[in-house]
Amino acid sequence: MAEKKHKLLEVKGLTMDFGGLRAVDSVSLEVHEGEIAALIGPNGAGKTTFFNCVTGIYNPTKGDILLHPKGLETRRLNGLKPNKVTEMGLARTFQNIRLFSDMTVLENVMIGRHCRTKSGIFRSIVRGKAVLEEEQFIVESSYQLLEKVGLEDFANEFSKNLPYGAQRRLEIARAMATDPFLLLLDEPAAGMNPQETSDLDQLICKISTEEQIAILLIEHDMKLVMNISNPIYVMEYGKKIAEGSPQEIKDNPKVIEAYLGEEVDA
Amino acid sequence: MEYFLELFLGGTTRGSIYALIALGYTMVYGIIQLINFAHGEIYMIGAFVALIVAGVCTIYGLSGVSILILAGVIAVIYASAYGYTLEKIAYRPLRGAPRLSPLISAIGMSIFLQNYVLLAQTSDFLPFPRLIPEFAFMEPVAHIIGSPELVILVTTFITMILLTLLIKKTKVGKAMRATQQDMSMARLVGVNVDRIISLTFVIGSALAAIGGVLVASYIGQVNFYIGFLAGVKAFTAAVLGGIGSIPGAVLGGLVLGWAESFAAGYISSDYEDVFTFGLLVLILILRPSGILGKARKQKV
Amino acid sequence: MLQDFKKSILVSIWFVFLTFPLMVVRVNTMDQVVIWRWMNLVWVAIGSFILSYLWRYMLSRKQARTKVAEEGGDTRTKLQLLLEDMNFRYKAMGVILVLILIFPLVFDTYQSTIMISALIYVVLGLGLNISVGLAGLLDLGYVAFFGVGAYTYALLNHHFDLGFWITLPIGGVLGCLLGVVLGFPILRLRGDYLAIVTLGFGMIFKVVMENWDALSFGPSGIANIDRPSFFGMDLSLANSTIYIYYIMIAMVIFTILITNRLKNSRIGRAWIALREDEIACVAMGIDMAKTKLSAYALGAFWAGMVGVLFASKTTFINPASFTFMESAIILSIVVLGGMGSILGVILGAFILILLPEYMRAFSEYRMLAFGAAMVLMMIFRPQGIISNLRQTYEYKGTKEKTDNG
Amino acid sequence: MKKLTVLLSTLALVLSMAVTGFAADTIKLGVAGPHSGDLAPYGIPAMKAAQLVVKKINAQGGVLGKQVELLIQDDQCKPEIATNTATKLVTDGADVVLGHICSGATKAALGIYKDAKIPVMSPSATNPPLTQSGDYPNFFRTIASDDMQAKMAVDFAINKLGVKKVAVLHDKGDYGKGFADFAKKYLDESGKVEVVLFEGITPGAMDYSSIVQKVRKENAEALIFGGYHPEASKLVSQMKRKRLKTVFISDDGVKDDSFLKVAGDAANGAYVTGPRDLSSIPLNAAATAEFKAEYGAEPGAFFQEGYSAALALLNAIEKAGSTDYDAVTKALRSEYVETPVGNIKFDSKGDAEGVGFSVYKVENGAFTELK
Repeated sequence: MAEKKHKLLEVKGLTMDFGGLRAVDSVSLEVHEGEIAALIGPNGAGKTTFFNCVTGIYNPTKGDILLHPKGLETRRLNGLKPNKVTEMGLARTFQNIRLFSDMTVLENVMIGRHCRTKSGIFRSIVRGKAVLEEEQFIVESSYQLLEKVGLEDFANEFSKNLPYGAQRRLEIARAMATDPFLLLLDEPAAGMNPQETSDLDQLICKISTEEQIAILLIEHDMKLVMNISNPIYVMEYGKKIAEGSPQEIKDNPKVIEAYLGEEVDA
Repeated sequence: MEYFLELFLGGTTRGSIYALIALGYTMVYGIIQLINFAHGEIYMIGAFVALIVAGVCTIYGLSGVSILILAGVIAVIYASAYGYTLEKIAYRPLRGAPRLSPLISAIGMSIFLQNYVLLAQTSDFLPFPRLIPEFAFMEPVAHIIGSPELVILVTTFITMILLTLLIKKTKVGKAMRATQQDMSMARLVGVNVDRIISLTFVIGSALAAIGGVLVASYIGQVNFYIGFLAGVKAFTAAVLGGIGSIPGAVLGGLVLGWAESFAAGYISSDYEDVFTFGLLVLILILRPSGILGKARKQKV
Repeated sequence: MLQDFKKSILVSIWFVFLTFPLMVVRVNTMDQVVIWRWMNLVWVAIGSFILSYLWRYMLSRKQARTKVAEEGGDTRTKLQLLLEDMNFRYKAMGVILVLILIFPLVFDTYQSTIMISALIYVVLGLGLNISVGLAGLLDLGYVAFFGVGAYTYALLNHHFDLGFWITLPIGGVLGCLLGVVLGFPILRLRGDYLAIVTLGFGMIFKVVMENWDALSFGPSGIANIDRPSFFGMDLSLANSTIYIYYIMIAMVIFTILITNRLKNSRIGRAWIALREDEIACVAMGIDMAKTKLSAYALGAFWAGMVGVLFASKTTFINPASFTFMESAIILSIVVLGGMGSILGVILGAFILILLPEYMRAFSEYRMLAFGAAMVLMMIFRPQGIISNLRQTYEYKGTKEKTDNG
Repeated sequence: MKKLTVLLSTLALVLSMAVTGFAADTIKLGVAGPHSGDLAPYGIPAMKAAQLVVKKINAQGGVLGKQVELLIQDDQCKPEIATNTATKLVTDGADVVLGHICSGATKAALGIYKDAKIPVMSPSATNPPLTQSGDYPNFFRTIASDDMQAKMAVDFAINKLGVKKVAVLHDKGDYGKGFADFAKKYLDESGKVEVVLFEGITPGAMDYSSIVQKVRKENAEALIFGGYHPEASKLVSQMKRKRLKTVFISDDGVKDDSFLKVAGDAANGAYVTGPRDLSSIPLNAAATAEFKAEYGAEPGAFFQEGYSAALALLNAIEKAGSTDYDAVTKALRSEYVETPVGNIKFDSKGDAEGVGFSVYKVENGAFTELK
């Protein structure tokens, strides 16, 4: 890590209990501008729960989630509804794909534009010039996003008819449509073949550099993680056990133990 | 004090019937997350079949308790058969469909079954023979609790114990619990999930039929529409207690029975159904998982 | 072949067993008579045998269709392709509009009355379509909003002599308000809980109207409600019917126009997204509470409006008109027509309301057929008679970078 | 496209002419009531009565030398459908209408007949405001109204039974609550009786044990119930179960054989009001005999009233010498007619003079009229 960049997301001592079960145990983590950070760990380590806390789906038991948008004041995300979190500029994808399956690919992305547009009920009924222009803007900008992830040819297909890898990319495009400055990707490469994974690899890098969006990803595919991310955080049994550059992580005995103790494909 | 006791026992009787029907809702919901809207109709069909059997038997000269048992057994068999068929026709083809589909199918089935009985039989109320004998030993307290109420309470109690044993102690019960917790996992370890689902419908329907026969012989009349309101109330009971939870259904049924009984007794029966649904809304707002239900962690 | 035959025989035997007590035996315990209707058994046997063949055939067709869809093929029917053809649509609309406009001039008052009933259900169906079809919020107590509209007009007319035209928007707004008020506590409920609670609300409405004499005149209802006046003139029955007919046509067109615009707007997309996946929907920055409430309230709005018209048409209302069965009929209109599809709902309303009216002889079987149709539709054609027409978008598709800041 | 439009509209025109019809010179008697659905048992007997009357009169040469034609329409007892059927009858040119059966449906339909100037006579709509409000000058009925029934039940309870504490219950329905409201009013007015309980019960509820216990707690000596027989039989059975000695008094909706069958023993000792027993009137017996000859069964509810209404309407046309509205209504109000419910004419409000109620007691599984 060279110079100190602007800190975008700061999580301090995040703890989440479900009944008696402590799924996440005082985990702290930071994401800076321009970074592709990764959160890794064996199955059931609490990574997705961590994501759900950050994005407002769960309200954490303890800890602080602070968002520092550039040029705006810091906001504490604890207890905010998911849509508020998204409005603040933090978008996400899901581990088990959650697309709107009976909508077309384009429409899926258009939904992402919802929180950045504002036509209300009455204006939609009257359908004045401003509304029509906004509609057209939604369509155009959504289509451009499809071009970016390489799905423009499928724009009018139903999203449920897309191949698996394309569905994952569509989720990313949809999340980007909300104009985030930080993107949380939950296992974007799960279920992909090596070719698709390497395409994804490039896509993530492109988003990071070209769009100036910082990325925090959960991933099992170690090759992908080691290739593109820095820093890397490792979780096990709800606790953070290591953090650092890919090299540091590779050499960390705790990490090796955690992974060897669990499964080999990691 | 006596008045309180009267209302309490009246509420318990009514509540235990709700509980019997609510068990069917809760078991089905626990396994396939479906409100089986047609469950109330199964209860009605149970009562109707019992009425027909009892009627035929009386005319051909059988007597008393033997009819009750015969009618009860045949009603249970038929209700189970209807429950089984219902699942096969209306719900199985819709597994994996969007959530609204099986629900609408269930509402359709409920309307269909009501009108099927209406057309095949009659819209009139039919007299149900009073099969439950009046016990002499109950006479001193008959104004507080009569023999039929006693029979209802005892039968319900025994049924519930049997059900608990079935679920807790047998292999089938274990498979049912496994399926309830995680259907795909249960399938992996070799549970025939389709069969377990069918079985759940069969058991639920049998319980509803027992309820139907008890109520019919207590109240003395049956028509095609009795299932609708009973079904809605029992579902409310299941939600109150925590849907998916078996002790919850029993508790929910009793709570609802008491609530209705005391509301009618101490306040007014003008707004009886308003109390019931008010209670439901209140519970759903304050404690969406019900009294005994566990909050299901939504998988994201 | 033999396999199928065996299966059907088994199905047939099973149904004979199943329907035996209810279809065959009819007992009269008082007069000590049992009537055995053995012929019914034969019909059941033959019927279920044939139906089981049909059932398998339909299932295999459905599977074939899903397979085509999975392979990315086009599963749209010819009818649907025709309907998506804009040219055809305009022509067809023109013809239909002319037919509709001359209808009351050609047919007698009775025919117009029936048509008004059907049109009332068209509006109800379109209203419910917003919450059920688009937003996926199953509402089983929709009739309560209809009742609110009807009572609004009846009471305002009775006490303050307010006219139809003033009350029309009031009815809509009150329906809408009730939608919001009822909507609040149930926002957090999931689909099936919502269904049972709304069912409860529908029943509560009826019970309150029956008991709150001071407000609603109880079960005896309110009579002598004024028909809509025509620029201050009272019309004869025949003329008034024609007048109401045209009001109703205007209302239907108005409803279609607005629901169509809403459906294809930012709000409409949010509703559909909500129906498809709640969690993904909020993660996309959509305010779930606001979206749900707006769908629920807008659906209620139409019911309230058309309730006013209903009261002015029948001139008498009592709580008995607002039962669960009414909600179920409106729901079946939406389901049969095609959830989310405006054209489908209109067609559904005409079929379900006009068919029984012209086939009075079979009216006993009406509800039976409704129930069966709801089940069969869900299994074989969940998209309804006419599935939702897809909107097409135009885009330039430049590869150049835009500043979407 | 244009051709198609022209073709269709021509077709529509032809059809509509066929519907409105080639008006033959007949007297048209409309009959409306529930002929399908669960309330059909209340509507079909009156319809059959009209058929029998018309058949007989036509055989005797008709009315004013014209044959009488029946126009039968089903309203399922629903107000919204009743307006449709009324419109249908009006457009089909009915001269007079026998119907409707249910009070709600009648109220909804009456406005339409009023505008079209058609006299309407119901054999069964007992709701008091139908005649007493004065809103419907075209309405007549061959049955007494609910308030008379309630008055009779109350008088009976006070004078014959001598009770001091009365509970009043109803089924929250149009008919039942109307009856209960009047009963309470008359009880209060009498000053001799305390109404200890006034409540609605929910039809279709699983049981009424709480309300029965409440009746016991209030020490009511009599229970006056407004409603129909299914709830009534549930109430009396549960009262018997709970060993209540409270006397059960109810209305015409309970005076039905089903009440006796379903309630069984528990019905014994109950009192109900109902139209006076008219079997001693010769015409009444004759009508019953006619029905039995034609259909081989006992006539059902409102048969005699329906028969009377049909006779009264056709007689008025005959006496008026035309189907003119004013002449016919005048004839109805001035000319006595011999019917199965007695020798009747109608008062200025439309109620038949000379029909009334009696109190019946259930004894040994049968209704016995108390003189």
